[in-house]
Amino acid sequence: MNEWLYVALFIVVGMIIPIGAIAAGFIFGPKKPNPIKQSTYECGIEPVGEAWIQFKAQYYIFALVFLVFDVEAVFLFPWAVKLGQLGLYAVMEGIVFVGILVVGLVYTWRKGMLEWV
Amino acid sequence: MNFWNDPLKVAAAWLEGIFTGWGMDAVLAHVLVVFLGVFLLITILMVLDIFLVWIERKVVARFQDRIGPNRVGPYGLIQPFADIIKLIIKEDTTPDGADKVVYNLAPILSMMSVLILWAVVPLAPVMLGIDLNVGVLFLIAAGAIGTLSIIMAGWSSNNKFAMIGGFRQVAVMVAFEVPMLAMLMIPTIFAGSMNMNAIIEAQNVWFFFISPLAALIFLIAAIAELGRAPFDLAEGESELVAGFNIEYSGMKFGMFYAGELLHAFTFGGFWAILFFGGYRFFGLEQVSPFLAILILVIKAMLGYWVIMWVKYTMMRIRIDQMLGFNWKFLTPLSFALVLVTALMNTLLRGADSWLFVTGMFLSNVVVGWIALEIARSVARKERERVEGVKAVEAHH
Amino acid sequence: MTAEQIIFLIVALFTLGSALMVVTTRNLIHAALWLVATLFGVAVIYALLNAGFMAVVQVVVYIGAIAILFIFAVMLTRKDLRDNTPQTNKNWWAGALIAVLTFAGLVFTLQGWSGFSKTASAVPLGFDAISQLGEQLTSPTAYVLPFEVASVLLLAALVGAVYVAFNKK
Amino acid sequence: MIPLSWYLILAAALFGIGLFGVLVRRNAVAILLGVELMLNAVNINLVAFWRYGDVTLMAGQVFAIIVFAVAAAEVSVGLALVISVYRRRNTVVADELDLLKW
Repeated sequence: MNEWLYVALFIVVGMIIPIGAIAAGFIFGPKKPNPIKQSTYECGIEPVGEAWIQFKAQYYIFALVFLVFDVEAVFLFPWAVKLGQLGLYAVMEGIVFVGILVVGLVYTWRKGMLEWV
Repeated sequence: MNFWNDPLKVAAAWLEGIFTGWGMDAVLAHVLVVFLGVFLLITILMVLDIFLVWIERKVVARFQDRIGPNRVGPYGLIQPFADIIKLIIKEDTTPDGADKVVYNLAPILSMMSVLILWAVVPLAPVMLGIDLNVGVLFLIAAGAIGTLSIIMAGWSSNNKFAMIGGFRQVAVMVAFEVPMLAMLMIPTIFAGSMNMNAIIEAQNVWFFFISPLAALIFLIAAIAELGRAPFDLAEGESELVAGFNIEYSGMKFGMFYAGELLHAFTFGGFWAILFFGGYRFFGLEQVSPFLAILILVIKAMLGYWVIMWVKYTMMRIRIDQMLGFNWKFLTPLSFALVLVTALMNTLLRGADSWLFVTGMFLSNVVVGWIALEIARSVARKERERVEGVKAVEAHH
Repeated sequence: MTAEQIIFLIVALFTLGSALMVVTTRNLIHAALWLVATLFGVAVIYALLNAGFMAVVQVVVYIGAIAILFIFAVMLTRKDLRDNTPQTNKNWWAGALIAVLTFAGLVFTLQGWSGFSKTASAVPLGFDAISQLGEQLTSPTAYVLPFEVASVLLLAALVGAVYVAFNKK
Repeated sequence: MIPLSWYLILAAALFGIGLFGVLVRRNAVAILLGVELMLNAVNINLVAFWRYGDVTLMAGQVFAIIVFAVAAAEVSVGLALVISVYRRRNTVVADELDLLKW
């Protein structure tokens, strides 16, 4: 059919083998759970509250900037593939494209959003 | 076409002959043979992975002036197998309140995201793996699954350290994926294709000599992606204990651990493929595919060795410095480099080979030098500002 | 039924099943993970359509970035993550009715179209979609304007999001 | 071979499910998840029309990529709005955001 079938096979086999290894551990390992053993590890101190604590906004900013550059790369990869056969105008288009996005990065930077406070 | 020159096709034809001889459908036989081939490749990788444990421990021992494992078997070679037996017969605990399905899925996805990277690795001129025309982006796509597995592990463990560790790790990984994406564009520009094999074919001169800065930035981004020192914030014992995999034990932890080692070796391999000519070495690869595979493995080992060298000689960087370094220095620099490379590639088109290489090399050096000068002057101003403040404080 | 059709049906069922989980799961992180499964299914659909570039881009952008953004956003607004109030509003049956009617209307409208059940011709040999894409995205007679406008859109999104969410006032 | 209709029906179904999510979920983040499903349904259509029309005309794929950019913009601004609202009103339930009704 097409080459993606082989990728699918890789994904399937790539999951079978770790599953097999973990299953081996499950079969041969002892299973003697007790409440202390099952409690979450906090360096010996009894866990207080739950782990689903609230996070700071900086994580969102980093993911956001990453998302923007990720989508940008999607546009730039076809450009990069074809660049060898295109004229100078294509390079200029790329410079404009990246330049506009760098403005966004600079704005985020100037707003102090790239700091890990 | 004999076995020595094209082992894959010969073996595949032989096996398919056997299967169709049993009255199997031709298409089914083909799929089955490919399945067996993939299974074989991944099994070899897992065995290699076991030896990587030994290699890593031996190398770190040498860096730290120790001997390393030397008791179990000759040179301690059996040690990793003992480790595996230990991991298998360990109790597999699941913490209270963990999200069972997600918790168990995470190590599987983590290992899978590393193993599927080998789908696009061209092992030899006649053993291309899967000849995807999006090979370079496939690298990032597999990395996306790895990132997801870390978030899943961190979230599902119901542990504060795992949660914070996982989220920090993901923040660093996605941050360094930006320069990595940009640096993957540079071999793409030179080769005019995203296909891994086309990139190797285009390297009559290794891309390292054409764009050394790109190779360097790719290595830095790869190390951050791997979460190894100096970017190994999960290992920060005093802050995060072990990061996202703190609650994992037994073979599930083994999957994360083995995945990390194989990932490092794999990125050594991709570094070799993208910048050091992959399986090519002065035409030796044409002699036999076995020789080509040997060349690739040696280059990948050298790349892996560089990654280990960095790991065992650098200190861990604080997370704010890591992210600041990426967003304020590496990202602008890598995009500037992409644009300069695109411009020079167009200007130098049709020029002699030596002119092209020299021009590219010099442009890289200039870009790197300018970036370092800017960083240095900014750092000097910052230092003066901080020290000035201190001087004023002392005065009061 | 050919093997391709069987694969399509399995993938389509997987995609739609995960999509249903996205809109019905109570736990929002689970909903985001089911979204990842759905998007992966869509990526497989692209691969079936011989659009390899779209498939890998789907994984890179959606699973690598958008899903992560969703999970981060859920963690930032986590008070509602595990509350026990119903996750759907009172008029859920009206919503379901509208959704079903939309689906039925779309299928009914499409059924009258002459090209509804046409089959694809083979992709020409040596056709490279990515290189075509690169050429047309930069060609002044084709899509260079959308190409540059996308950049402006992304800039606006970045600036807007940073301004809206984290204006220190 | 798979007829075009299969892809179109899949896309319509995905669109319907997404619409259902947008209409009935109370949590604003979940509503955005529904919007993502709808955008993906559109993308399946675009790529399917590219494949079943003249493959040398890249319009379908180009617009699918533009939809990626639009989806990214929508998600980033949408989630930023949700986070902003959460910080001011301490809720992300869409029903409770009724300030404009007054």
